[in-house]
Amino acid sequence: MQTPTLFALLLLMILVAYGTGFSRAIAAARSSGGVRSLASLPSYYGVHTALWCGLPALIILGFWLAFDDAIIRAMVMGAIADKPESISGQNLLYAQIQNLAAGNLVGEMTPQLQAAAERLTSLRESGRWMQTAIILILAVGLGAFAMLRISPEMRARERVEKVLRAILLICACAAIFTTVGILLSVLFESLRFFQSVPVTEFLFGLQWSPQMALRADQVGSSGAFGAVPLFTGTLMVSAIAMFVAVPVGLMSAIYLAEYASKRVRSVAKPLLEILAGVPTVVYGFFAALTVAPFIRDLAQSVGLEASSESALAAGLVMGVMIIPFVSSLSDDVINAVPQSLRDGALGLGSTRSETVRKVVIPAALPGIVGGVLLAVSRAIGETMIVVMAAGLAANLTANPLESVTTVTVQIVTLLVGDQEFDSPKTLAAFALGLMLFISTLILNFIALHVVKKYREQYD
Amino acid sequence: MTTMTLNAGGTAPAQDQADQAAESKTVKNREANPSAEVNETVGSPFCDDAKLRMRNVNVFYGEAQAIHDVSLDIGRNQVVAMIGPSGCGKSTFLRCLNRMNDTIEGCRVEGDLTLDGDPIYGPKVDVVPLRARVGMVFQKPNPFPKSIYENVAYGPKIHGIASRRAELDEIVENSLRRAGLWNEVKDRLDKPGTGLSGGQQQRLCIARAIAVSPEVILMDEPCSALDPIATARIEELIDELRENYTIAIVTHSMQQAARVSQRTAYFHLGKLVEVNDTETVFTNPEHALTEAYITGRFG
Amino acid sequence: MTTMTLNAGGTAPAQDQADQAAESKTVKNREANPSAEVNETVGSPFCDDAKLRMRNVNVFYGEAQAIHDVSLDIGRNQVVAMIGPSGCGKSTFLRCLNRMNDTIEGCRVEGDLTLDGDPIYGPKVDVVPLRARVGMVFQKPNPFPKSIYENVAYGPKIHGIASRRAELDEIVENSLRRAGLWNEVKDRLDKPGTGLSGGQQQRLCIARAIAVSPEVILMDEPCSALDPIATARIEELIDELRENYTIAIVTHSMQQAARVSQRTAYFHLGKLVEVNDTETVFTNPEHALTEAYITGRFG
Amino acid sequence: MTDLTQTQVRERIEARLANRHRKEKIFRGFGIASIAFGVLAVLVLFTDIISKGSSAFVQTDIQLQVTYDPATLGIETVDEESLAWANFDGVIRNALRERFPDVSGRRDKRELYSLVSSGAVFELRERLEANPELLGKTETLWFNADDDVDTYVKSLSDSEEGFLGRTSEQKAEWIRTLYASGELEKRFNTTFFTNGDSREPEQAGIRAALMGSLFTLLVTLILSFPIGVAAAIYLEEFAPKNRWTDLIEVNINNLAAVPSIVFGLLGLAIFINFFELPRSAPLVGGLVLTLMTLPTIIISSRASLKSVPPSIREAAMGMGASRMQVVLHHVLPLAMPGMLTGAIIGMAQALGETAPLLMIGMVAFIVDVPSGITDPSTVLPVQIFLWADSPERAFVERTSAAIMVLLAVLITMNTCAVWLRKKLERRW
Amino acid sequence: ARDHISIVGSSTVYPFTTVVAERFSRSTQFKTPVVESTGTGGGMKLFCQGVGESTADLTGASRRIKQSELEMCNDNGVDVVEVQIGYDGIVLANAKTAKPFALTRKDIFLALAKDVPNPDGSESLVANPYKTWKDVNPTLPAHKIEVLGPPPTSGTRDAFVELAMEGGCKKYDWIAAKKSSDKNAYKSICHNIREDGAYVEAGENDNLIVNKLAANPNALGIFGFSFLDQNADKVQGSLIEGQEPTFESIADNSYPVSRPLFVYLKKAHVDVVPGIKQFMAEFTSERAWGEEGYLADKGMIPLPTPQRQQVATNVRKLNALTNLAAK
Ligand SMILES: Nc1ncnc2c1ncn2[C@@H]1O[C@H](COP(=O)(O)OP(=O)(O)OP(=O)(O)O)[C@@H](O)[C@H]1O
Ligand SMILES: Nc1ncnc2c1ncn2[C@@H]1O[C@H](COP(=O)(O)OP(=O)(O)OP(=O)(O)O)[C@@H](O)[C@H]1O
Ligand SMILES: [Mg+2]
Ligand SMILES: [Mg+2]
Ligand SMILES: O=P([O-])([O-])[O-]
Repeated sequence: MQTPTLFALLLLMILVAYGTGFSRAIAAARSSGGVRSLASLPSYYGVHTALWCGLPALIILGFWLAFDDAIIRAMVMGAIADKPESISGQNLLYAQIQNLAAGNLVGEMTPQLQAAAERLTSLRESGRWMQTAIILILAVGLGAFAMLRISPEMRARERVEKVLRAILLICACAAIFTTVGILLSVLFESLRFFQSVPVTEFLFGLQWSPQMALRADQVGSSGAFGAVPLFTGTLMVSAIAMFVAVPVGLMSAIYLAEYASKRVRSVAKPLLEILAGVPTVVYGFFAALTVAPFIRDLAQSVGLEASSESALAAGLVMGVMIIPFVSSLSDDVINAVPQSLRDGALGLGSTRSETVRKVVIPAALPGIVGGVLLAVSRAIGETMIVVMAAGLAANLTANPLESVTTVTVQIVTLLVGDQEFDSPKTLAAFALGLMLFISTLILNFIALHVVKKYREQYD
Repeated sequence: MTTMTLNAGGTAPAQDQADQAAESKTVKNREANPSAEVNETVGSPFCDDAKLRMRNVNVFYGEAQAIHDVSLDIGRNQVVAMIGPSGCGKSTFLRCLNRMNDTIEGCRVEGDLTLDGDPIYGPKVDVVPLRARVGMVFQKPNPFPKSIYENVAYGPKIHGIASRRAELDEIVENSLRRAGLWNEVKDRLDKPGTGLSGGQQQRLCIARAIAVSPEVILMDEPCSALDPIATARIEELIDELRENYTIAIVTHSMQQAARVSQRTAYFHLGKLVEVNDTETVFTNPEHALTEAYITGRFG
Repeated sequence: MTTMTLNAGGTAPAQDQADQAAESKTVKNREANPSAEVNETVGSPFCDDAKLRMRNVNVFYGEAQAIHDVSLDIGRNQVVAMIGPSGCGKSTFLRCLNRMNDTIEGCRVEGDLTLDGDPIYGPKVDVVPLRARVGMVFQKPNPFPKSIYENVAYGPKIHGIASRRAELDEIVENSLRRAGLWNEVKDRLDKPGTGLSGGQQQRLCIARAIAVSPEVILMDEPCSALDPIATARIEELIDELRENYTIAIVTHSMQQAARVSQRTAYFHLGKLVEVNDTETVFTNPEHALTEAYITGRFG
Repeated sequence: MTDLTQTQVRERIEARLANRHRKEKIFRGFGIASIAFGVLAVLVLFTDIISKGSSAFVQTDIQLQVTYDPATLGIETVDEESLAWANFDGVIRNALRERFPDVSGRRDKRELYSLVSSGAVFELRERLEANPELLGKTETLWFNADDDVDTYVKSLSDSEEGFLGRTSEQKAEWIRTLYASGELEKRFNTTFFTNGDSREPEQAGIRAALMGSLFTLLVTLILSFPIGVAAAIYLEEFAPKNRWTDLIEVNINNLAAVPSIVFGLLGLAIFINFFELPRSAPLVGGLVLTLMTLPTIIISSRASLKSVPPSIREAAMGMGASRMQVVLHHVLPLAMPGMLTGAIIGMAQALGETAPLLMIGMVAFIVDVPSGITDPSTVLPVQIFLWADSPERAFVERTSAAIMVLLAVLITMNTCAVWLRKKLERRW
Repeated sequence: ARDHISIVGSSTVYPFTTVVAERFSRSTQFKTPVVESTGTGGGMKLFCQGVGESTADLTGASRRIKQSELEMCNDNGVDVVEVQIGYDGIVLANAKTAKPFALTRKDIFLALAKDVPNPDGSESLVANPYKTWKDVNPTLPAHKIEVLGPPPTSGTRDAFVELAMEGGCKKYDWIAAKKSSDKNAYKSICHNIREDGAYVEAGENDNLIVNKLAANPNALGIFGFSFLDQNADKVQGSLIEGQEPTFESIADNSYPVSRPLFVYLKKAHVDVVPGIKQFMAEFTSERAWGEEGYLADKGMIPLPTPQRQQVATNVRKLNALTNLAAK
């Protein structure tokens, strides 16, 4: 049976298991004095049975799908007498066999290949049969097992909830695993980078110019890897963006939640949310071709020196992009503040704005901070707008009219540009990633403590 | 329900009768409903030196009408008690007086209401000074999720009543003392007001309301969570306040109404049945419904 | 404050005295504090056929101790009233009995508590059936933001009490009737429970609690927002329930305590001062503090 | 109060009133201005995109009288093998030469042939393959014109001159002739919606990228929303509150700040190199985007879980509901609007992301429309990115048109979520 | 098993491989190759990872493979067949609204190098003092020097540096002399681009540069010839050494700044992935890469005819590249 069909069948069986578990529980209850005599609701018995029926089968199916190719491959290759020594040679041979089995004739055909391809086909066939059989037997068997064990004393709810909780825990761990994965994927390259560039130079160096030799014969420039200008650039662009996004976003949220009529709110909020989904290329073009020249001309008209790419242009446009992060999330949490608190403040004669500023916002602070943090994060992570509107030159400057670059931009250009995987130039991307990770971690710790300190729990 | 007129006991729909019979076993005679239709308020709803003047007030929650054509005056430096069975519209009526009903979606208020002759409702009315003049203690205590100090200092701060910190401290202490809470919280002024016990929260809300010295204070069951002594403290406070302030108080305790108020208004199913001197109401009620209520025959 | 032991009136710190003097003008003699130290509960805290058994209970909110070494039994099919000044720890104590204190951050409970001999606290105790057995009506009415029907039906649904819709309808109607709310809400069962008046919400919460027929019902001032008739309805309900259930009720109304309870416990500043037959407590209190409280001399 | 009389208080309140009202007005004004600013930004972006992209929805077609001449084609019968090397180019060329008989010279002929899209040949082949009886017959057909022709024709309506670009004056003359005689016509550009990518602008379509985006988003949505909500619930409702939970919280917030390309690196390492999933597949793209959007969803879900008042949890717990029931029955419904907001924003981000996809091979030229989550495919933003980087002038309008398609997807997606959110929202 | 060809590599070669891929798939029964644009280096990394269906079959490069990359390939068992497919011209252009520039490579060097020979004529270096083009060469306009170009991570920039800058740099005999004596110094003089704002690193989106130029008549931009070809209404190419960048001048090598483009083929895959041979045959057919082929239409400058023939034979024979010197 094909996997999707099997999957659908399994789903069906899970449903059936639920139904039988449910009705068996009811039956058991009837013999022992009503539903109340059950330790849990009948539906929990249903879910319990369904879990027994579906969960192990699904897990096994998952493992099967993950490993069956490797096993079949080992079996096919094992049967070939004179296979190449090297892994890559074997890879190729197997690819060829696969293609043969799929009916794509490439290269010359030997009887040996022919036999292997046939073996592959038959193994796959029988594998599928086995898979179907095992999964179905497992599902039916365990489902029946669980069903037979249904008794009024069984605490089905607790069992189900334990499983649910375990699933929740696993989901929560996804974030941890991601972090570990990210750390692992940048750590080793970073260490290699720090072997050629001293940490101190990286951390405190004021010049960033990754013009490392690209070719063995191109000894030319040596490159400078001082990350300070990148971090100041990141800081400046993000700060400008937040300067736009936080007031605009927060005020929009407040207006939507506290002042606007329902109709205005139901139109304006989704409209603002679109801003988060406009592709960054669009913002980039807009920033580079409309905003940046405008700023330059404006600055020049008041006698300021301004370049055509400026941190200001990128920051402003980026700020527009992240408005919804602040506005929508804040709007939700502001809306969730109980009306009784507003009543309390209004009843004392506060104006609406005072109510909002002094009572509602403090009560909604954790959520608002969450939104702002997300917005900052997005600002730090954005590349396209900066590349297009602020340039790529790492200037150590405090002047927003000059062009700057950010850490993320450098990471991206280093990773997608012409690279060599041993040269510090490319490795620098990983070091930057690590540094960024650590610095945002520190910032987040600070944010957490600030929020904890100011958190006002209502009710 | 709100549109139903009260009939003489015998004509109430049979179903209702059955219901109420089921609900009540010990309270006998509740269906021996005094034969009375509430068409007009009996007693003396009006007075000469009225601080608050309400005429033909109707309040609707969406479709449902919660207050039916109520007219009432509240005199200067008077304490008016509002009594009536649960759900009869006391809170709703009270909330009209400082326009707190504005915050409830779908709530609509009709009628003429004036404070010192100035209209309360109206496009040009500024609710901010109105609410500063007409303070309110809500039925459910709703302290801000701030420190106890901040809770009380909130009003004076936003209105700029205290110019210096010391003044503010004084107001806070004074208000808490008058609400009979100072001793219990003086060591934990910086702790959240939400961490107080139910009765403490209620007194905190009273302290918060009097901290801005409003001219009129609306109290919605201010002593419901208080022990007798604390209740006495609040009643004493009300007495004290009456010298300068006008007070409307909702209470379920007839005794309390009798103790603190000069006039008593009896509400029933959204209608103002009777208003009279407290004395009169409790000793010699004019309306049969009032009598039934105060003698405990009708809920 | 919580660690302070009560001294004879004269030795109270001067500042306190001054404060209280300021707070109280009418309630005289409040500082004529009965000379008594609360070291041990007087009266008869224990009983033979105890449904709930509490021994040496201490409760802390963070650093502050709210309950000091309280031991008490609540007998089967008994109504125990808990009285005491606001903030003395009644709610806190009540919430220990079905572990609702678990939900408060920083709240720590010590001591032995058992229900029918089974421990209430303990690593292996499942709070879910515990709370199904020990129902609670909170001090502040907290209906779910769902329809009135859903509010009452929720408990029976999750406990599988009703298997069919008709059964559920019946339970809902019955509970609402018993709480004296049916007539007022029968036409709006699908409207949100949060749109009810204060007293209606309170009755809704009572109806919600009795809908699951718990063995023990903890009621924290269940009648605080109710008019006398509704109160009578609830008291009647309590009487009715007592036949099968065990009830602990917190109240500020001495009269109510006297009316509904068999035993009365008097709390003071986190300590259980006296427990006795209700009769005895109100006619012949053993402890000076109790006497002072019920005669209205001490808050 | 002892020393402040009521009148004094009244005076002080009055004194500040005007000021406070001014502040209130200003505050409100800021609110309106903020919203206006945001909405204006949306409108500006929209008008900009629409004004640039709407012209891509029409396409210049050219009418030719083609003869399926076996001699020109070099085939006798219509079968797969002969079609493979049949000279359809010749057929088109003949048709053009017949239309303009006096064109001679290599260069001019080349110019002439370039009037028709190079895709015409394949259309012709498909047509003959489907109708073998046409062999030897003549018929009049419409073909896509070349992109240069298209650009020129479209620019004619803007100005007298028109934008010649690479078009020679002579070719422009032919185009004008054909246009005047109705043999050149602007028609609705169906190609754009039915084709995959192509290097010939007139043949390029959005279908493959659109399907790719839908598959990718499907994977992302199916994984990230439940996982994100589940993680948030665990952390907010079940996890013990201690330093570890703090660490996890910080850690999740931090993940939101990880540059998206790093997620690409991670995806490459885990899904492609370790699990050996195929490159360029929506499955892997969806997984990577899931990792990327998870923090957004978790953070917003936690924020909205936090904002559910504790009294509701208490009430349910007091009824004997288990923690899980409290969450599922009471907390989750109340927190759902906020969670949906997180999903809206997270998915919007996922829909517009390119950088991480580069690492897993989705920044690619893909012609065939994917039919499943393991087929090679690209996504809308990548298509936009690639077209924006193409030299051909005609891709400029297609870039904007693709952006319009992306926005349409975004708006459709949001509308569903917003509708749901509105249904679930309530204030208590 | 993978049944489509997988191509990675340079974004510069991408437009050309994709056309071929498309034509190839439409005229044969094979599936359309999947062409990723990963940059030359990134492509090399993927390409040289090893053999097997999870690795790429071909990679495009806008420069020749490096020795180190070739070694990596060989270490992983990858035999590489080199296919030079044509040239790409790199142009310096400005807005059509401004006057065209006529530059020499020396001007370019002086305007853009980090350190330049001392203007007083002594054989020493000074930090680039030139602010306007007029400072560099009195015949040029007095505009501020502002050149938008690719970042150091780009292959285009490398080529530009090597061909234009170094070309100008070599004009100074004393610097040229260093090439044999002190190669490092020579390279660092000739290859380092100034970082004081005159050279603006503008990313790799050439369309953006074109548009920025149109908005800023004083600026010059560096990008590939095909973009000039397509945007003739907006920008014009500067003359370098008197040569206008046109198809013909680049093809006959009279325009000095052009670089070779390559495709590298994984020999071992030829018999494994269907269609590779046919694809390469299409690529090296006259209708594709010939002088009038469709690649030329797309802006690729074809190789001279003899070289084309040679490369085509090489491809057919699948001669693996073993060492780079043999060019
Ligand atoms: N969440 C909390 N955090 C800190 N302290 C608390 C908290 N809840 C109650 N307290 C304190 O514990 C003491 C006992 O409170 P409790 O609520 O038990 O009083 P109570 O007897 O119910 O009073 P009332 O009659 O006013 O409801 C009070 O001093 C109160 O301020
Ligand atoms: N927000 C609301 N939406 C709809 N109906 C409401 C709302 N608030 C109150 N009501 C209804 O209006 C009527 C009057 O309510 P109100 O709160 O004024 O009663 P009350 O007299 O204060 O009662 P209680 O003594 O119980 O507080 C009741 O029937 C109540 O159910
Ligand atoms: Mg009320
Ligand atoms: Mg309490
Ligand atoms: O993508 P490139 O390597 O050609 O710059």
